[in-house]
Amino acid sequence: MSFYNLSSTSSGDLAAIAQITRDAGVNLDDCYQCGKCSAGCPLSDEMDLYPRKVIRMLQLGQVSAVLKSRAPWVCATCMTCTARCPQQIDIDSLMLSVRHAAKRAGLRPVREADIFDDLFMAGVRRYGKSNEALLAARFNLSSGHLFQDVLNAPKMAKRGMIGPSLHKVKDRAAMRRLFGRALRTTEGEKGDGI
Amino acid sequence: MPVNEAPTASAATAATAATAATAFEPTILAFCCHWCTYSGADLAGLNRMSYPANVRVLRVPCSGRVNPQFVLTALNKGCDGVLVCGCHPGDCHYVSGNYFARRRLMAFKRLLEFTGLEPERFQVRWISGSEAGKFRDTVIEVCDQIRALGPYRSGVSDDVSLNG
Amino acid sequence: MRYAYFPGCSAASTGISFTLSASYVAKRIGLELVEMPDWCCCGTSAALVTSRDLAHALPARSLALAEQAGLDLDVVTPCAGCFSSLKRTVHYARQSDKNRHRLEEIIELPYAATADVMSLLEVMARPEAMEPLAAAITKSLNGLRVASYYGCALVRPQEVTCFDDPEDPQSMDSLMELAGAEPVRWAFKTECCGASHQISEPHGARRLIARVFENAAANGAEAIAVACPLCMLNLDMREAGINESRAVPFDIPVFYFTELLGLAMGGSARRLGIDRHFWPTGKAVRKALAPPPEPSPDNHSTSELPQEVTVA
Amino acid sequence: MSRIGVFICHCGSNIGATVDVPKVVEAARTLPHVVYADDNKYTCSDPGQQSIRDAIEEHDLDRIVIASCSPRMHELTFRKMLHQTRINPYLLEIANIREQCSWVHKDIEAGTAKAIDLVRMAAAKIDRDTPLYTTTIPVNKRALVIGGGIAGMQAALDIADAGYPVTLVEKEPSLGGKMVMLDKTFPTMDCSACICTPKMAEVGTHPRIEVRTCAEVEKVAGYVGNFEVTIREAPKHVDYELCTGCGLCESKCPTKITSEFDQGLGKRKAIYKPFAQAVPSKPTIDAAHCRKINEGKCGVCEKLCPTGAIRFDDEEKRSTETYGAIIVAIGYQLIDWADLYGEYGGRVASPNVITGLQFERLVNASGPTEGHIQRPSDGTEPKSVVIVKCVGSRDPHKGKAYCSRACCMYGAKHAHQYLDKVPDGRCYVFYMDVRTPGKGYDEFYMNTQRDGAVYLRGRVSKIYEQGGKLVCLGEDTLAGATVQVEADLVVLETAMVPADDADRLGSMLGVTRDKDLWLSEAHPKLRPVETNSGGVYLAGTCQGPKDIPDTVAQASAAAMKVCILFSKDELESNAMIAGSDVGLCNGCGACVAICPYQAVTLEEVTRRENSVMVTRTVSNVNPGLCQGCGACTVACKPGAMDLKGFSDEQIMREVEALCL
Amino acid sequence: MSLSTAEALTDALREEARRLLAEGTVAVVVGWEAGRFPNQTTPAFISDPEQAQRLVYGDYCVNTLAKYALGEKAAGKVAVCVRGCDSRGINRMIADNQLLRDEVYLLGLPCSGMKDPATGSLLMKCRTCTEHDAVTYDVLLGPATAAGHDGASADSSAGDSEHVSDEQRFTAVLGIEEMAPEKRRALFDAAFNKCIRCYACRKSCPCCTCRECFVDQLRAGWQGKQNNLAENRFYNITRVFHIGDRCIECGECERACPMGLPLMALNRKMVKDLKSLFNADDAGMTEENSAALGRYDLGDLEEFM
Repeated sequence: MSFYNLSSTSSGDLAAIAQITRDAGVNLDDCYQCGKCSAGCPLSDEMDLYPRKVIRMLQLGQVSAVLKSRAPWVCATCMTCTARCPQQIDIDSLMLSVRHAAKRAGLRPVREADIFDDLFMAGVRRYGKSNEALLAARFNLSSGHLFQDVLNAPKMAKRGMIGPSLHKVKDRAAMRRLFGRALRTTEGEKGDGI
Repeated sequence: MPVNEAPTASAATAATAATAATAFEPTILAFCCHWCTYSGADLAGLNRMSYPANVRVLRVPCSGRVNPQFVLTALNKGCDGVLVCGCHPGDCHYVSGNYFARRRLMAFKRLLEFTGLEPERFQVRWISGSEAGKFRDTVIEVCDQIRALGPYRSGVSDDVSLNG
Repeated sequence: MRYAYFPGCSAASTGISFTLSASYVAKRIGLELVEMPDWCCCGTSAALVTSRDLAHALPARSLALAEQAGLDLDVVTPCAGCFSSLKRTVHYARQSDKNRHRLEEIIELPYAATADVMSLLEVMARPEAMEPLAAAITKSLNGLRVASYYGCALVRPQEVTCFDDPEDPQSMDSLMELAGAEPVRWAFKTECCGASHQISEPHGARRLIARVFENAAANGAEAIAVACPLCMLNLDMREAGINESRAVPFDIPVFYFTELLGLAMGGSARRLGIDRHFWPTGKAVRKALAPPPEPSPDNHSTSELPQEVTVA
Repeated sequence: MSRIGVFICHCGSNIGATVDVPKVVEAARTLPHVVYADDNKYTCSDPGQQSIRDAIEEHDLDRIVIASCSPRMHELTFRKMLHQTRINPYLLEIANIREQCSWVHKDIEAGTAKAIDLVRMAAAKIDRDTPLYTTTIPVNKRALVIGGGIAGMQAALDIADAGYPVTLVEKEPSLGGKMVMLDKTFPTMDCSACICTPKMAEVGTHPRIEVRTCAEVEKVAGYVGNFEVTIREAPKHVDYELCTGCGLCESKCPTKITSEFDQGLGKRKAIYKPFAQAVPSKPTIDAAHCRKINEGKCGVCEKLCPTGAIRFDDEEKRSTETYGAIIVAIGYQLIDWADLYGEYGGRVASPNVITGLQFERLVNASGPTEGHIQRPSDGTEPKSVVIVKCVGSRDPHKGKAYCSRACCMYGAKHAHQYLDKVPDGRCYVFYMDVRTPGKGYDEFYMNTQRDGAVYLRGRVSKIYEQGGKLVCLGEDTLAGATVQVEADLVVLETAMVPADDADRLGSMLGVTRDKDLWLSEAHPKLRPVETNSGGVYLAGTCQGPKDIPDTVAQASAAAMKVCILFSKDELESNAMIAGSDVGLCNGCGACVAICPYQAVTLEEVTRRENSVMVTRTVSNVNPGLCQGCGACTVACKPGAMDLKGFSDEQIMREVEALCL
Repeated sequence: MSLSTAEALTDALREEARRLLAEGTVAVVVGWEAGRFPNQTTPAFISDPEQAQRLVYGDYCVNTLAKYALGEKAAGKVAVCVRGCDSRGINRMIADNQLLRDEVYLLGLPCSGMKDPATGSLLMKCRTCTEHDAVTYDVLLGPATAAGHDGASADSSAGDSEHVSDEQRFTAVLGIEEMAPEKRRALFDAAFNKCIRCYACRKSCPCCTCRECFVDQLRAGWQGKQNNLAENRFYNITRVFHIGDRCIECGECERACPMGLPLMALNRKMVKDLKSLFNADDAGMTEENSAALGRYDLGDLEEFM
């Protein structure tokens, strides 16, 4: 069972929570813990903290536990929680912001998810388009899941689903510059809304 | 063009005039809603609370009755600060008077400050009939603020160069 | 009907059947799709989890290039994932000039956010497309029981997508009805199939596929129709795998809604790309294209008792 | 030239201790138009008042200032005193030198100076005071009650028992409202019909109550004591003078229609009484579904009626009558959950997802299943029931932000009733919080748990049909686990929302609506049944969600207010009201929009201006409606609108006097 | 606008005015006619169809005509030449119950901003105009967009064919808001000191429709008649408060002011605040009265506590 000494919540914790909520555009006080988000979440079984509990822990100031949680990395951003939330809390956005915060803190509780997304973006950065077969192959190499979905590959090739060449944009340099600028812009100078 | 002096703030009585020589004591007018703040001020009396004598309460039926022109007049005639007090939004005895007052006075206050009035000189507060302590605290706070600002001089241009 | 076309990365690969069938249908209903110049990947959820700026900038680049080329048309994309990314970007850019300028700075292009973004499904379900569709449909799909599956991205969040009901959407159902299929009432139209997680989080994500098939089967679906290449690949390719652990296997082929429309227009399975599916489609296609049975006299009669009238 | 008298009170030592009263008297004597000033030990005492009356005579005073305690204390006392003199009672100003001076300032010098300022302000103001007069408004001692549910019936009975005639308007064909649809009432579980139908009969036969069913209020004009109300009665197609209520017509009518009273779970005929104990106990024809009226065929009822009471050509009737007071008791309706909750199946939900009110009909012995709890889809007895609370309540996203107040008890009652009738059944209640403030309420809830109801804290996220069951997905936040229940029947305890008519009636009667369109009371604590419109009162759930005991209490309270009003032959209007200067008014209408009492209207006047007759539109204040807030005076840019007793000029004078 | 456009519009205007008067549709036409000096125009009131050729339209029709309609309506139906500002003024007067829509016949004219006859440069009030073309009219003379959105861009003289953003519209206000309070006080004290209380501002304002202005009323303490700083401040601030939630931003007050007071900065301060605080509509866009101080919202911002 968990024990939280709420008095030991530091101002740093509170600041971190404030940044996450500001970034996500949500107000934690809106949540009255009805659990509709978690009940509707298709992946809640895979989560160590339900979406509801992510919010509850943040309400209680327990940010470090939240940053270590698998939940935001397991979240498929299907937005069912947000669509059904009686208090209109953008839970989807909150999960995203927690994940960003965790990544900034050097945490990646679900290694595979991180590898996958990084590889995906690396491919896009390089070619401007995503090449699924290449991505799957790279992922298997990087994650150690060497044979995942391998059986499907020849079937895909046979069906014309894996092209003989990579597709890419014309102005590949522009893509690299775009990535550079997008990732350079710092937190705190977010635009309006999300 | 010569500036005609309007009556400047003169202390209300001989007694305050005497103190005015040594230290500035502001004259502050408070428009108070009969149903809330005026009762709150009465309650402050019942509880024998103490606050500066600079404030004069002018009873109105509702904060919605306070015409911005009253505020301008008060400042022109020699008040150093004006306070408007009404019921908390939602509690208006007349349903909606303070909602109208809120809009009017928000816009009016911004207009006054736009033309250079110090924000402290015109303030609006919601004080209920039970908030005697809040009434006292407000009077003390506003008094201190305006005492620090010094007298309001409606008829004299401040000597600040436009180019400076 | 003329739109700028954002094919998405899967159009020429995993989503090839969608491309084939969509262009087959589009041609027959006078829907002209002009491919956007040098478009790039929309970034999908991978960009979103990396950086919000990146997730907005990638679609913005493609949209801005189209503006620059004078392509003054609303944008249509077949892929629900691309739709979601593009639509979110337009929404963000229109929220404030500040947002728009921020994007312009990242993509180094002016972007006015004038064009709207729509999914291919939305475009086809509009009255101006439904009319030529009705005219082009020559065969009835014979009451094939089709469960329309919309997934997450087309309908959520509704403030952004501005499309159909997030819990019980109807557009694809009405297209299926138009094609002579029988739309199945079921409860998992917009439940997530977990497509984006099948590689990184296979254990949990497989269960999501099973849930969708399960409810479709429980409601008597003979086929599932989809409007997204990711949903398609996910359901179609993994049905066999899901069945491995089941006593009673599912046998529900998955189709792009455009494939079923194409069939109803007389297109061949090969032409529409149906022969490229993983799960066999033969049974469903045969049912859909069988000659209609003679209408039996009792089948649809709603003869009332002569004495009693019942009004709902 | 006014002649002002100033009277300074010592209030024993209450004022005298910190204010130098003689000095104030001295200062008062120097003020303009003050012809007399004196002090008094206790001004409010009989000798004190007598000395004022004497001074008025002796010094020919025409207005007075009293410097004493707060006007909230003794303004009325002194006004009453002036009634006994020749001075108009409104030619009185009070300078509050006790509560707002002597009691709060320790320093005698500062206190005295302030007291002098306050007296000077009062004297400056009174110089501009004018005599004010109240007017009298006749009171028409007939009450109109809108809505024939338990609230309307209770109010009508109370007023009628007090001896005043009442008209009760009900839009349905029978009295009874929602309460008569209920099976049992919590927490005592007495049969709802058993306590409701006697009231209906009493109302129906009361000599001073006129019941109009199938009727609606179409138009309201006038004001307190004098409302002109137009009532529209839909055609019943049955002559109630002739009809004996034998029921032959109903039993032979061939057309079956879904019963509104049974909440869609049962059937009724086209000529029908909504339920057996209906009052009036006579049928009406539902013109929308009658074959004779629509197709010209049938006419069975007409052929069979032994008294010849059927009137297919019956027409709508309108009448306009005068009432002195109106009680609004139009009740509530349930939120249309199917429109809002697609995740519970929405418009295409299983028939086995029902509302609490439908459950009431299912469990009611005179309901469509004769009290056997059965699934609407197949008539089988559900072995597993899920009750979902807060459907549409406490849900600002899809429904309403407020708590509907009755559903916690209502839900507990349903769980109890189900477990009572299906002892081997299982019952799960999804709740957000359990709110049971009321006599015997929490005990009832705890007993329901002992009955075996499983309470799960969480909101249900999805309800769908699979394998003949209703799969409910929720989280039990207490266990911290998502849960799934496969139910045979789901009961949604849906939110109460205002009746369709609330907005229309509210605007017609000048009663404000809150953001959810509930009708607003005049004060949330102290005037719970009054409204901003004089003579219009609220009873029951039209004011907000509440249960039966609260509804009945409020109805009796509203009736009491009407009786108080009717105990007088005439009403005295407020003297300190707004008035518009026709000469200055440019008819812009800004005041009309501002007035919360609809007291200001625009009207045309023809008058001589610059020696020509002109017709202009100007504003006019109804003295019966104006409450004297003065908000209109500020909205009036031309300065035409002014408030008597707190006029622009009076206030300006006070301001000036302060700054002298 | 180009000379040929102006001539074409003038011809169309004269013809329409002549027809309306000759057919008896209207009793009087309010427009502009040439003044005594080059490029100068003055408001014209034509009731004889033969006189219709006196009317002119061009770059120098500086007067906003809305208020003039009010004085003429006693004679019968009044035809008024309207651009954006004139038409919004008419709408405003309708909203204030001062005019019925039936009492006027509106001749819509395109506008690309008017010029100062003395300098030839675009009038200050036209540089921040958001609505060039008439928002309501009975007949439109000339192309609707001549000033507006694409048609005029070919015409180099139209400096304001671009849409005016709120930032541009409120430039003066924003500039003053950024000043230190003492500076603002000094700025406005200097301005109020200059005021000669000629009331040209009120005369030209389509929102000033009181029968007797508060400054003219004999009411104790209401408003001093002295011409000094304190009383001038009282007048000018009260004037803004009286019209601020209805101001159609025609800029006539500022143009009419002989002493060059920054009256539009004051008006726009209130317009801007009401817009940002209460989401107030731009005044005079419709005949509806939606003045922000005449209504309230339960959810209004709470800052007084």
